[in-house]
Formats: sequence, structure tokens, C-alpha cells
Amino acid sequence: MAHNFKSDVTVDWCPGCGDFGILTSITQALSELNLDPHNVVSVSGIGCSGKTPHYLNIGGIHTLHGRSIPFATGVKLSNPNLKVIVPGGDGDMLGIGAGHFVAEGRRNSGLTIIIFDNEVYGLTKGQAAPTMQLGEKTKGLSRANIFGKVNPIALALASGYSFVARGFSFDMKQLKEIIKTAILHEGSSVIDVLQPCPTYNNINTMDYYRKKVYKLEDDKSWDPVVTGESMDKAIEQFQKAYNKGLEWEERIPTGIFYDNRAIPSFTKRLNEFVPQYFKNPPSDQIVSGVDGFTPVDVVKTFADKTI
Amino acid sequence: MAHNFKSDVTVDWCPGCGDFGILTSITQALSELNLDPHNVVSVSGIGCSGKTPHYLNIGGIHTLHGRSIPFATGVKLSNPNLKVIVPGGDGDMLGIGAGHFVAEGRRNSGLTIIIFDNEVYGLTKGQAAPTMQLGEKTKGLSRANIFGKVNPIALALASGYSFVARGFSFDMKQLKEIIKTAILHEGSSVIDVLQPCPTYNNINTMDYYRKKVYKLEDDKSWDPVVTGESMDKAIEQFQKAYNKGLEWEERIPTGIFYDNRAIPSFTKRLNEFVPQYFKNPPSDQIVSGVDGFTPVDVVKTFADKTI
Amino acid sequence: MDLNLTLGGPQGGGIDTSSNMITRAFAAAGYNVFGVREYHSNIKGRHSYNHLRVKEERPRSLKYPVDILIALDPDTIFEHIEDVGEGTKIVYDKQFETSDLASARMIMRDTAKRIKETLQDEKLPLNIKGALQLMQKKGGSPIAVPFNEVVSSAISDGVPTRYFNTLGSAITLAIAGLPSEFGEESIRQVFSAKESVVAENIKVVKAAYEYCNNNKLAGKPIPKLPKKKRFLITGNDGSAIGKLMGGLRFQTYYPITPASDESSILEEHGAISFIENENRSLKDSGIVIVQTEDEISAVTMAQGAAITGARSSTATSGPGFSLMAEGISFAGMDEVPILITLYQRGGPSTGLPTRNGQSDLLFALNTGHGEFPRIVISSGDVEECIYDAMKGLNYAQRYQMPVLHLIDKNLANTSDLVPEIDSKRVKVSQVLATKDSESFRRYNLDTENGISNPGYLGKNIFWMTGDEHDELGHVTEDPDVRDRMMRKRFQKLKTVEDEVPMNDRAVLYGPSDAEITFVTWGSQKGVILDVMEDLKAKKISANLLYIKMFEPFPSEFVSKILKKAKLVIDVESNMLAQAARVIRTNTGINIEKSILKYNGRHITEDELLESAMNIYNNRKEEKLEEVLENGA
Amino acid sequence: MDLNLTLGGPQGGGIDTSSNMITRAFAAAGYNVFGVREYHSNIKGRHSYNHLRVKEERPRSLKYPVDILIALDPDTIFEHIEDVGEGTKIVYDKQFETSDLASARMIMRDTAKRIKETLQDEKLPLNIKGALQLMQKKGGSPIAVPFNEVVSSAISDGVPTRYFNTLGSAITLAIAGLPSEFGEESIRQVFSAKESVVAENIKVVKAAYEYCNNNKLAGKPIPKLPKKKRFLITGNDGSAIGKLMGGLRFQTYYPITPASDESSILEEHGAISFIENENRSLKDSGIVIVQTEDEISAVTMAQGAAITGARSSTATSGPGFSLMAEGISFAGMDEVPILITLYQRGGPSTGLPTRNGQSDLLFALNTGHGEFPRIVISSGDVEECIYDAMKGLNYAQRYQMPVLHLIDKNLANTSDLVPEIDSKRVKVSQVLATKDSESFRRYNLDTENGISNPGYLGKNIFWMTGDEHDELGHVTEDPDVRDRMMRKRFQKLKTVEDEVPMNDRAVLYGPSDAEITFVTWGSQKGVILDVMEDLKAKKISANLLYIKMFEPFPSEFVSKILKKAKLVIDVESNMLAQAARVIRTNTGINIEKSILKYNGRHITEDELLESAMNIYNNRKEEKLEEVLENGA
Ligand SMILES: Cc1ncc(C[n+]2csc(CCOP(=O)(O)OP(=O)(O)O)c2C)c(N)n1
Ligand SMILES: Cc1ncc(C[n+]2csc(CCOP(=O)(O)OP(=O)(O)O)c2C)c(N)n1
Ligand code: SF4
Ligand code: SF4
Ligand SMILES: [Mg+2]
Ligand SMILES: [Mg+2]
Repeated sequence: MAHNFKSDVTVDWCPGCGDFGILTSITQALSELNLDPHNVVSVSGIGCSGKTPHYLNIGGIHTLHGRSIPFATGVKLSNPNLKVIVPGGDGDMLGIGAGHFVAEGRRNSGLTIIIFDNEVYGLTKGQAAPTMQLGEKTKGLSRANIFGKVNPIALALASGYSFVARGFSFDMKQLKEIIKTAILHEGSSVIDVLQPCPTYNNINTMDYYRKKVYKLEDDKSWDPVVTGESMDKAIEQFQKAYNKGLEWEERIPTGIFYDNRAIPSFTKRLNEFVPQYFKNPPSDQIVSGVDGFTPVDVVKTFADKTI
Repeated sequence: MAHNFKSDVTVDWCPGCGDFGILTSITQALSELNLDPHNVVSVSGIGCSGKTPHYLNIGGIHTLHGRSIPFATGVKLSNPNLKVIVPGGDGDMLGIGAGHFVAEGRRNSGLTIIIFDNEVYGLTKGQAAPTMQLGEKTKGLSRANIFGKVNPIALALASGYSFVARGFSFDMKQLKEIIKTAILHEGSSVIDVLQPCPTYNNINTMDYYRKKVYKLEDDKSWDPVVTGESMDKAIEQFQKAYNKGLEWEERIPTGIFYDNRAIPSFTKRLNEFVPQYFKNPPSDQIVSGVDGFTPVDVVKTFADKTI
Repeated sequence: MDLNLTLGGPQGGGIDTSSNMITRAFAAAGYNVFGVREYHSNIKGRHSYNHLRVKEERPRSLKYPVDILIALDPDTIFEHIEDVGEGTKIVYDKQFETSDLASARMIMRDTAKRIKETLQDEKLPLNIKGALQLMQKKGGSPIAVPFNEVVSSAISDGVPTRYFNTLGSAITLAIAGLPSEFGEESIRQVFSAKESVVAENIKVVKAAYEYCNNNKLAGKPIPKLPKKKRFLITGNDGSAIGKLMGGLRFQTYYPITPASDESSILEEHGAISFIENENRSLKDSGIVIVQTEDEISAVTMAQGAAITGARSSTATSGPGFSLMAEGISFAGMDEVPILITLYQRGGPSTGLPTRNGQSDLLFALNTGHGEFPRIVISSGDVEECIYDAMKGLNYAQRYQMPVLHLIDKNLANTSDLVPEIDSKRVKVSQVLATKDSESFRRYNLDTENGISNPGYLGKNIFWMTGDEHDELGHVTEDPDVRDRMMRKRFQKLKTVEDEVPMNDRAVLYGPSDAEITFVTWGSQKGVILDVMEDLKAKKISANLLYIKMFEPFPSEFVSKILKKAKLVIDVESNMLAQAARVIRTNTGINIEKSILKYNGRHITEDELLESAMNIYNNRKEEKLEEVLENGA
Repeated sequence: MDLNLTLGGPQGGGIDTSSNMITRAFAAAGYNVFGVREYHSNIKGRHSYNHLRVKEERPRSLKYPVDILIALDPDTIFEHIEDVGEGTKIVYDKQFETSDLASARMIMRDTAKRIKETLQDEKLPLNIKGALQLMQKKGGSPIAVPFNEVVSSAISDGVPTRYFNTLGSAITLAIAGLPSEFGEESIRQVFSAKESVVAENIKVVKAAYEYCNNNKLAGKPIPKLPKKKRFLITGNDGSAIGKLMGGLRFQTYYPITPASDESSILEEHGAISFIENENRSLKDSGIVIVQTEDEISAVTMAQGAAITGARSSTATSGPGFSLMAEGISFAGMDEVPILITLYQRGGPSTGLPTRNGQSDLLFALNTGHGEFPRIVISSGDVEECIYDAMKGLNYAQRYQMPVLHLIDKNLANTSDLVPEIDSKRVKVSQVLATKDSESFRRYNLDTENGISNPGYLGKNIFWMTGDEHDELGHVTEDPDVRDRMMRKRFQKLKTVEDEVPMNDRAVLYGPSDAEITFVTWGSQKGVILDVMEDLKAKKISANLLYIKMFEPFPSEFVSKILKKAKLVIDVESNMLAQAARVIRTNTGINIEKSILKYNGRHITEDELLESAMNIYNNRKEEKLEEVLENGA
């Protein structure tokens, strides 16, 4: 029987929360990819979204608010053979964690970053998240939001992510497929998931989104895959992705905006100068000699320090 | 006599450093704007660039690495009548400070952010800054740079900055003009300054840039100013700015990419609900009553808490 | 009267409203109510409860077993199995009787396992009936109320469940013997804005009383006491009020439990009303509250504001405070006046994010790299929060250093009825810029007390740097100036010691000579004062050395008291007895007996008394440590 | 031989190369050389200097006045006015004689002011000549060398200034009496790669010797000693070497002085060579070093790696360490094995970023909110850095907690000749994952020593959370499990005490009974040991209580020694005598005499001896504090 990837921990999200759809999409994606549960891990931050790893029956770290990316990067770079899923809140990823978010774009380690985009800080009771529109007044706020909105797609592209997509938590079929493609993508991917929070956000509701979303893949000419063969085409595709990413007011595109397979992942780059990196990564190295002492030859390794 | 804005502190940058040109451009801009030196302050982080406030004869805070933006925002929001200049390193702003950089784009407080873009961490001896290209090997590095590059223009635009420009430290005439416009801009501005670091960066040298830079304003049809009258035009201008911002390999555009005057600054937004905000900002408020005790009427202010 | 009651239900299910209703009803009748909120790190569904105590005089602690347990869900019955005793009335919806433990999935697994074992040990069924039987064994009397019926009988239309909270509260009031009018009054206060809602709820209150009367549940009517205007506030409110009175005009925060409520309160009251006889121009002043992108930004942005002359502050809790370490070190080095309110919760790391803790004291005293002066103060009740916040802002301004104000989660979420807020208790002096001059020496070394004249951006031209600096504020690495600047900065701590009255640093409550000397800080103050009364009744004299300022530490005062004390018991809500360590560091005195609690719940009078008696009875032993465990 | 020399010049002007040359020349002749680097937070232009000491046996401290001062710029002469004494030879470029103080703009203003006052007090001109006259008064002999002429006479073409460093070094060697061949040998080592450069520089060396011979400057030839292979390494190198030997395979860092050198060294030596008799498959193993976006990322990324089973670490300094507080608390809560090397520099805040300090001890002991166990160790010389880094990795692995390894900047930048690196001194055990099972209990409570079997992602399925958790690693708020987890975590500290030998925690050097007992930690160890010899010569017996592990603290051992000590003198490079505070907290013993230095410079033998004598002579006084001030 295939692993179903669901743990037996009580899920304590609010009834109607969009998080359920994301969770299901993840477990289904993992099942359909038929991955060995030992080879996938999830690393989250803090927030309603941050609880996700406990609900998945794979190794999971529920880290610190905003720090899932560096923790996850450590996991991935130390054992490049693992698939690392990073579910995170929009506050977590784009507020307190924005610095890491930008940095990971430059690294392209190979993380599957899933942003639970509910426009609010759920777990701390509904404050505006960085994804909330200027002037929006949700029920959790005492006055209209005074901050501008950051667009996750635009920021992900500007940061250099090689795979950028958007899903909607109530369209699990599409979301599951996006997650599958993202997990198979070698570099780091960002999936912005429109996730209604019925408890605090009475504006960006399920209905609100249902009316606005449309699928990029419905346009048969849409081609997000960059192979790197033509530089001009690549630039054009990036620009198209970016411009699509800016769409919001009238209609909201979902699907894969950008899928650049030409940018080498960080693990590939490391492999260029770390001997046997993939075969013998840090996580698996023998550090104790046969006699229980270090096997390192100090004189040879530090020959330049001897006189 | 006009204030010349230069302090008498010894400048200890390396000979030939691009920082000198930026410093001069700032002092000239301030002089030409004929600002009262009490009404302009500078707030920097840590790095070679971070030393700038000491060289300016205006109030200055040389804060912590990566934290100039929040410090500066505090200054600006507490006294919205001050002009706040924020000189910072590329590591400072886009590495350790990237989270604040993104957040300030959403705020648009009214800071003039000047990025000293030398592609290296100058003061810590030449490590790669986030602006350095993947695979570049400058003399300060023991192996080629393993990180992707973040494009300051693209990131600034994606973060929501309302004024985005690029200067070149050896073209002080243009840079000075950009700085002047930026200082007069009501929201927050980002000026990415190409700044050769002859000590550690032997690739992006003065000559390297001299050969590549060209001025946006030389194209008479270039119009970065968004007035907000036409939404479509605004979107088009943003996209143009963004696409121009991506240019790098062959030729590097300098000048003003984007100057959106329609987005209200954070101080204007605050003014909507903070009584007399501009007239009587936090910095200037009377907090002691005539008798030396608080003038606050607690019962009235907290009427909802009384029973 | 001395009434302890616990009201439990699912998080997000209106428990706070119910408890607010009960509090206001008793307050309307002139009683005093004191309460603490316990809840999970969860938005909807998990168990939360409010523990309230009602008295004629002001209560200052809570006690088990409770007199009434109101269960608004089955989980409450399971969770509070241990909290009932002789005479406890357990009010619950009759429907719960069909629930079993296995289906109570919102109960934490380990808790459920423990409850299961308890029931099994007693050979009781693993369901509500079993739990109620156990409670009965302990002396409790279950009162099954058909919630749906009672509500349906009262309201014309609408979902009955929406009124279950009101019903639970009203039944409690009826059982307590409070006349129905006060219940109705409280409904008017709680739902003030919405008339139709008020009307419907009042119907439910009436139905509740009728039900109780009909079923002989109504208590003996209790007398109405003279009613005075009071403030119904929590520790969070207290700090916000104190800050506003203390001249705060700029506050930053990043959301975090249990700190962010303070900022929300400030935001809601940011348009300040001034007293009549003050300058008309003050009439419309506001305060700027900024939600930042993280706590690093919060602590540095507040400093930027402080440097322009605004009194500024930020509030946070453990994880956020950790992130502020570097910024605090800057404030110490650069002499920036800033108040940081640290709401302590259960640590380490994310820990028990919605539970009590006092485990950040040593960290607060040592946070930030390098050596710099700071002031660390702590509050022990809601009123202290007010005046300490004011003093904290004053200290920051006067001594130009970071001031850390510690409030524990228990206190933050304590609701209390405060009779008066005295705006003349603490002076507030105006922030004044130094006269500007050509070369203004912000860090003038020529000062006896270590305090240099402050400068403010916009008014003075000067420099600041986190590097060691000269008098103008420029970077220096000169070894001699370095030494002098270090000494100047630390000189200010001596000045604090000279200027701040001892009462604001440590207080001895009770007789100067006593058989037991308790030592504590923070929210245990109230419960210890109550236990001292209990001990008195047992003819054991006790006093309390209560510490309010940890840096600079009142070493002499503390030393003097402890040296002559007979039996010293340190009481703290942490595992390492941190205050006792601080005492040892500063006085060399080792406190060998302690009562500690670190399960995140509030300390109750009964458990503290019991442990104190245990220690008292075994006082011959060299070292004793009691760990308290009350609380669901 | 005992030769102290200081070589000064502008930052970025090749001082390090010169000093490397001198070191290697003496080493080639079989001597031992020990040195410290002092420099500004500046890339080019400001004053930097290397203070070296050469001896037959291994030197372990430095001493003023120096025997030779080599000034490669005029600033050096001004800056070191105080460091000369009877017999000091001041070698400088004759051209400097026309320089005056006013034009030495790279000297910090306050320093320049002080120099000016010194010269004025002596009624000397405010220029190099004045400074040299003052030096002469102190017993120094200026040696003006026409640098340009000498170099030009030697090299065929090229810019003469490029060889000034070589000239300065060679003249020093000649004055010291070291035969020219060793100077030439050192040139070959330093410029190994570039043959033509070697040839030109050797010409300059020859010219230097010739000049010295012609001008009667050459010293009496010193004997050649038997030469052995040695490691020329700094504290930074030591830590890097130790980590690599200790099994480190993942290191993160964000650039910061003086920590990042360690990571660069690791990066350069990341392709590890293994000893012959080890498994062939090890032959090509590498280590991953990641430059992160900040220190928050550094400390959390290293943990991510640790959780997969790699031995991992990060290295930082004060400001970066402050940013790690939250992450360290997570490591404590979640029992993540991680080694954090904390290079202490002058604080607070940015402080004196390139100068020495020991002001982060209390912060390291208390960093991070909440209560969690940690191990804090410290090294005192270059060799200790090696083995402590290895042990640190072992501790992290065995006890599953954050280990903080403190190294001070002085030590980081101390260069020493280490005769041997013993790969059998410290065992390194393999990281082994627990056998996987259906419900693997990562945080098994069923353990006596507090240590649960570790799990590793990729090999086991388990969970972790910064929240309080159950045995599987899922969030819990159950009060009982909470208490048990807290106790389990702290139990591990008791296990550390049981398992780690006392020698690794505190050491008593010297006689067990002595008139003076010094107490110290970190890089003062060497200089105190030297001062102990000096005191012995004065017939005063002294010993040293040297502390290596601060948490868990070796209270009993320390107590026993201090209780019987006659005169205890605490020596630290900070203002608050932090180690003495830790001792007081843990033992109740108050150390009343201290010698402190916090101007950021290394402590020299002469000043320490003098202060120790002052205290010894006034030992009747209750409290004495000496503040050391040596250093430019
Ligand atoms: C350093 C730190 N600051 C603040 C918090 C408090 N906190 C917990 S969850 C959260 C925000 C959650 O919002 P988001 O990331 O959008 O996740 P969501 O709950 O909406 O899924 C915050 C601020 C924390 N845990 N740590
Ligand atoms: C928290 C912290 N980490 C690290 C440092 C060390 N540091 C000083 S300057 C600097 C980088 C400077 O690079 P950049 O910001 O690009 O400025 P530049 O020197 O190139 O102008 C670093 C990492 C620090 N001061 N604080
Ligand atoms: S608060 Fe919002 S995001 Fe959090 S669980 Fe509830 S509905 Fe979901
Ligand atoms: S290191 Fe580079 S950036 Fe810094 S002062 Fe020198 S040349 Fe300028
Ligand atoms: Mg969210
Ligand atoms: Mg830079």
C-alpha cells in the first residue's frame, strides 16, 4: 500500500480554513509521486500554516517564525538527496522571513516553498500580513491596513527563484499538480497559495477567489518552461511571467508562471568543488577512523600551515 | 554662505574607492537644494559605506549592519518633517537587511536609500555581496561566487518602492541630480549606485562600468514619472521600468527608472488618523502637564475600560 | 463572599465574553473580581478557560477547588477533573453526557492519556459520565442543564447555540445568588452597541434565572454593595495606560502573544484626550503605533524615533526579545532612551506560547553582546504595570539607556478591577533638547553622574555610532577615550541607585520579623500575600521580600533582610529559580528553599500554601524544592 | 634570547607579510615566535601593528618596552611613543623625519590629541623629530634608514616602495643578529609561487644586511637552533583545524571580524586528506561551507544540517551572536547538536570591532529566552583552540545541545608555532542514527541521563518543534509532559558533569599552595603563566585557577581552591569581571581583587606584573581593582 502521508495528529485549524486544502494537496502529491516517506521532509515556521509538518507522516521540523527557509536549506545542503517541502505563512515568509526568502532565490537550493497566503497573521489573531492590500479592512483589524502589499510572484521572480507558481487552496486538483511539478523541479520553487482564512479575513474569501481565479494552463500558448537554449526567449518568458504575476484586480491567474530548468541548483554548484558531494554528502560522512580517532590527515590537509 | 555639508572627519576609504564620488554627490545635492542642515539627517548601517554619516555635517546615525532602514524609518515617522538619507552597502541593504528593504517598499515612508553597490562586502575583506553575479571570481574570493545575483532595481520595484533609480559613482553630475530628485520625492526612493571597489573587486571596475553605462534620460521619450491619472499607463510604466532594470550584460542603464508620485507616503497615510500628525509629530509633543504631571485624561481616553 | 469559578469552553467559542459578563455583573453589584485566562496556542477549538474569583474586598489570587465549574463543552469536564472538591457545582449542558473521551480529539494526546489513566484507575467509564462520577467522588455536584431547551424557550428565533455562553454565565450568576438585574446590566454593557442583541440575551438571562429558581439551583441572594467607578483592566491594559500617561508617543511592535494586545490597545486609544486645564493645542494629539516586519525592526525603529525626541517603546515576548538583543546592545552603547516591555511566556523557544513563565530574567539582565548599562524592572500586579510603565519611560529618558520592563503572561492576562488611576503618582518631565551649538558634544565626558546632555535629530547636529565613539559621536579606537566612555556609561547605574527610591526597587511586605520570609517577583506577589494571611490564621508569621528592580540590584537592602530572615522561601514561575541566582550573584546569599512552577499555569493559593507548609514543616532540611502542578 | 618587537604601518600596507617574514626567518633558525596583530576597523591607511616575541623556548606573552620598533610609516612612531624604553631601537625611513603630527590624519583624533599633549608637556616639536626625541629620552635609539636608497641600490627596476616591507623586516633581522640566510629562506617561503619576486626580494634582504653591516647596526650573530617541523597557526586556524579533525562537515557563517577567517580557512581546506590506513572511499570527502545572508540564517541552517546527521557548526562574533539568540534557544529546546564558535571582540554593539574583549561570557551563559541547557567552553591558547573545537563537536553530539566555544580576538589573531597536532588526543565517534521504527520516540522520556536516542532526517521519521513537545516531537501543552521534558533536558547537564573530566573544565597551574592565586580564562592564560615565573624570581609564589568550562560550572573544584587561597586576583579583559561574577553565582565566593583591561588591546607581561605587584603590596585592602592600559 502506498504511504498516505497523513499523520494521526489532530488538525486544529478552524473549520473552513483554506489550510485543509493545501494539506490534502500535499499528501496527494506525495502519494502520487510515490516517494519514500524517508526521503521527503517538511520544514515550517510558526503560524497556523506552521503546524503542517505535524500533520504529515514524514520527518518534519516546525521551526521558528520566519526561519523555515534557512533550516530547510541546511537540511537540503547537508543531504541533497532529500526532497524538502517548506510550508509557510505569508507573514512567516514575506514579513519576518523576507530576507531569507530573497536569499534563497539567489541560492536555488532545491526547496519546495509553499506560501499559505491568507493576507493575515492567522495565529496571532488577524493582523495584516505583507500580502494584504493597502486600505483593506478585514474584520480582524481595528483600522484599514496602512501597508502596501507585496506580490509573492513578483518578489519570487525578482529574487531569482527558478520555479514560481500560484495555486488556490480550494482547487486541490490543480494545486496538487503544481506541487508535484515543483517537487520534481531541481532548483527552488515558490508556490503562492490563495488560502482563505474565514476567521479573520472576510474579504479574501473562498467566493471572492472563486470568482476571480483562472488557470494559466487554459491558454494553450502559455509556456513557462525555460530550457536555456535561447537567451532571448528566456528573457521574454521571464518578462511574461512577471507581467502575468502583476495581474490581480480583475482576475487572478493560477498555475505555473515560470519554470526555469537552466539555472543550476545550489547543490549542483556545490558539487563542482565539494568532492563526491552527492554520493557522500555531509549527512552521511564517516568522521571516525577505524581506531575511533579522526581519519583526517592534518599535516597533509594543512600542509600550507607547516614550516 | 551655504552649508557645504562636509564634516571635518578624516575619510578613511581606500584611494580610488567609488564611495568618494557618492559622498561628493550627496553633499553637492544637499548644498544645491539649500536645505537647512538641521532638517536633513543620514542613517547608515555597517560597512565601508556605513561610515558616510560621519563625513556629512548633518546629524547622523551609523547604526547596525543591515538595520539602517528601520532606524531611519523611526526617525522619519517620529519627525516627518526631516529629510532622511540612508546610505548603505549592498550587503547591508540586500543581504542581511533584505527583509527591511522589502518591508520599506510596502511602507514608502519617505527615505532616500542610496545603495553603495560594489558587489562585495568591503569592510569584511571582499566576500561576495548579494549583487555579485553567479560564477564571478573577484580577487578577494578564493573560489568563484556560488550565489545568484539579486538585481537591486528589480527587487526595489517588486517591493513597491515609488522611486527607483541607478547612478554611477564616477558620474557625479548625474548622481547628484538623481539624489536631488529623490530627496524631493515624497515616498521612499532607492538609488542603486554602481560603486567600484578597487581593493577587492577587480571585475566591476571604473573602466568596466564606463564602457557599459548609458543614461535613460538620453532617450527623450523615457518617462518614469507616474502621476496616477491613467492606471493603464501606470502599469505600462512599471513594466517598462522593470524591463529596463533587467538590462545588464551588454549595457547598463543609469538614471531614473520609476518615479511614482501617486502612491501616498506612509506619513500621509498616518496623517489620516493620527491627529495633527504633521503639525505636532511624536518628536515634538508636549508630554508633561503644567504641573509636571501627565496632561492625559485617563478616564476619558480609556472610557471603555471603566465600569 | 469568596467565590472561585472556572468557565471553560472551546477557544474562539465566546468564553471571554461569558467571563466578561460574569465579571461585569458582580462588579455592577459592587463586588470585586479577579481573573486569569488560560488558553492554547490555537484559534478555534481547543480548550480554554477563565478562572475568576469574586470577593467583597479585592481578590489578588485564585484558589482550587473552585466553587462552580461551568463547562461549555465536554472537554472542560475532562480537563478539569482535578479542580473540583467538596461542594463544587459542575454546570454543564445535559447533551454532553453522551460524549466520550475518545472523541474529544482537541484534548492534547498526553492530557487525554492522563485523564484516561485517572478514570481507569478509578474503574470509571472513559466518558463524561465517568468523569462526573469522579468529580462526585471528590465532593462535586454535577448540574446538568438542558441548554438547548432553556435557550429555545426564551428566544423567538435564531440559532440557540449562539446564546449558550450567555446562558452559562447567567446560570452561574443565579447559582451564586446574584440578583438577575445585575446579569441584565452586564448584558447591556457587553453588547452595548447592538440593541436587538441586548434584548435577546436579556431574555436568555431571565430564562436562566427562571430555570434555576424552578430547579432549586438558585443560591441564597447576596447583598448589593455600594458601587464605585472602577477600571476593568488587565496587565496588558495597565502597561498601555501607563505608557500613554508616561508620555509615550511612538510604539513599535511585531505581533506576538501575549505582548501584542498592548499595542492593539494603544492603537485603539491612540487619539489622546487631555485634561481640561491643559493647553488647548494639546487637544488633538496622537500617538504613532507601527506594526513592523519583525522584532529587529521594532527595537531599532523605536530607537530612531527616540533619537528625534519622542518617548518611545516596543513590546514583545521571548522569541521577539531574543531578536532584539543586538538592538538593545546598540541602545546601551549609544545611550538611546527606550523602554522595552517584555511579556514573559513559557519558554524556551516557541515553548508554551500562550502560557505563563518567568524564565527570561537572566536573559534580560544579560541580553546583548558586550557590556553596557541597562535598567531591568518588573511588575507584580495590574496597578504596578501602570506606574512601572510610566517610571520605565522616565528612567529611559533620564538615564539614557534601555529599560526592560518585565511582565509575566499571567499578569498580562489577569483582569482586575482597579479603583483609581492616580495621574499624580508619577511625574512626567518634558523631553528637552540641549541648546544647539557648533560642536555639540552628545557624549560629553565631563559629567559626574555619567549623564551627558541629550541631543535630538532635527534640533541638534551630532553623530551616533555603535562603534566606540568620541564626545561628538564619531568612531574612535583610542584606548584612553574608550576606557573613559565605558566608565561614563556605567557611572549612570550608580546615579540610578542614588536617585531611585528604594520602594521602587524592593519592598518588604508584612512584619519585619517573621518565621517565613518569602522572596518573589512578578505575578506571584498577590498569591503570596494571600498565603501570608492563611499562614497568619495558622499562627505562622510571614513576610515577603518583593523585588521590583533587578538592575541595578538593591543588594544592600536585600542582603539586610535575608541575613536576618529565619526561613527563606523563593517562589518563582521558572525552573532555575532565576531571581534567587541574581540574589546570589549580587549578595552571595544562597536561598536553599524554593517553590517553583514551570508548567505554564497560574499559581493558586491552595497549592502555594500547601507547599509552604511542607517546607515549613521540614525546615530543618538543608535544601528543599517544591514544584507546583495545578492547572489544566 | 628574548626579543620583543613591534612592526607598524598602514593597514593594507603589507605589515602582515613583513611580520610573516620575520616569523618564518626566526622559525627557520629554530626559534619560537609568538605574536599578536592589532589593527583598525579600516581597509587601507590606518595604523596597524604586529607585536612579536622571539625566544628559544615557546613564548606565550608579549612585553613592553619592545627591543625593536620598526616603523613603516610616520604614524607608527607617533602611535608607539609610549612603547619604547631603555635600549629600544627605532627603525624608520629617514624620509619620515619631515612629517608632522598635524598631517598624520589617519591617527584617530583623540589619539592625536593625546600625542600632542604628551609632546607639548615635554616641550617638544609636534612632529616626528619631537617624537623621536621623546623616545630617546626614554632610552630609545632611533635608527634612520634611507629606505629608498637602500632598495634602489638593490633592485634593477620596479617601484622601490614595494620592497619597503621586506627591507624593514630584513633590517630587523639583521639588527637581531639573525644570519641573512634565514631572511632569504623566509622570502622563499612567503613568496613561494613567484620566482622573480623571490629573487628581487632576496636582493633587498641582502642589501639590508649590507646596509646594517656598513652602518654598524647588525647585531651579534645569534646561534642557529635545531629545526623541527611545526605548524605556524593562529587561534582562527586552530579552531578550523580542530573542527575538521572533530568531524565537522557543515559550517555556515556570515562575514564578521574576527570570526570569518576561520570559515575562509575551512573553505580553503575543505577538500580533506585522510590518513593512509583509512578506508579508501574516504579519500575524497569534502566539507560544505555556506556564506549565509545573516547570522540568523547561519545558526538555523547549521541546525538543519545537524538534524540530517552532519556534524555542524557556525562561527561568529558579538553582533552576529546577538542575532543567534533565538536560534540557540531552539537548539536547546529541540536538542540539536550544534557548535557555535563565538569570537569575542570589544563591545558593546559594533564596539571595537577589530580589538580584543572578553565581554560576552555572561551573555553566552544566558543567551536565548527561556530555560534550556547549554555547554559553554573557552580556550586560552592556540593549541587549546584545536582540541576544544574537537571536544565541542563531541559534546554537541553526545549531549544534544548547543555548545558555545568562546575564543577572544586576541587569541584568534595570535600566531604561534605549534610543534605537533595530536590526532589521538580526542576521540571522535561516528554519528549514528537510531534504528528506525514505526513510532520513533525522538524525545524518549524514559532515560536516566536525559539523553534520548537521536534521530536523523532521511533515516528516521520524527518531528521537532520549538513548542513544548511530546516524545514523538509533536506540540503539547500538557502540564505534566511539560514538566518532565524540562527535567529531562536539564538532566543532561548533570550527565556532562559526570562524564567530562575535570581537566577539561578547570585547571590549577602552579603549586597548590601559593601566596597569589590568579583566576582567569581565555588568552590571559599565557601572560599569567609568564608573570608567575616573574613573581617566582621575586620569591613570590603564585598559581593560576584557569577556567575552561563555564556551563556546567565546576563549582566544587573552584570553590575548594578559592576557599584556601590567600590572595585571589581575577584577571580578565572586560570591565565587569564577568568570570568572577559567574564564580560568585555558582559558589557564593566573592573575589575582591581584580586586574581588568577593556581598551581592546592585548595584556602585556610588564603591565600585568606591575599590577599584580601593586595588589600584592596592598593586599591588606579589602577591594582593589587595577585597570590595564597598554597598547596603541
Ligand atoms: C520571533 C517571533 N515573533 C512573533 C511570533 C508570533 N507569531 C506566531 S505566528 C505569527 C504570524 C503568523 O502569520 P503567518 O505567518 O501569516 O501564518 P498564518 O498563521 O497566517 O498561517 C506570529 C507573528 C513568533 N512566534 N516569533
Ligand atoms: C550583525 C553583523 N554581522 C556582521 C557584521 C560584520 N560586517 C561589517 S561590514 C559587513 C559587510 C559590509 O558589506 P557591505 O554592506 O556591502 O558594505 P561595504 O563595506 O561593501 O560598503 C559585515 C558583514 C556586523 N557588523 N554585524
Ligand atoms: S485563523 Fe485563519 S488561517 Fe488560522 S486556522 Fe483559522 S481560518 Fe485557518
Ligand atoms: S574596501 Fe572597497 S569599498 Fe571599502 S573603502 Fe576600500 S575600495 Fe572602498
Ligand atoms: Mg498568514
Ligand atoms: Mg558592498
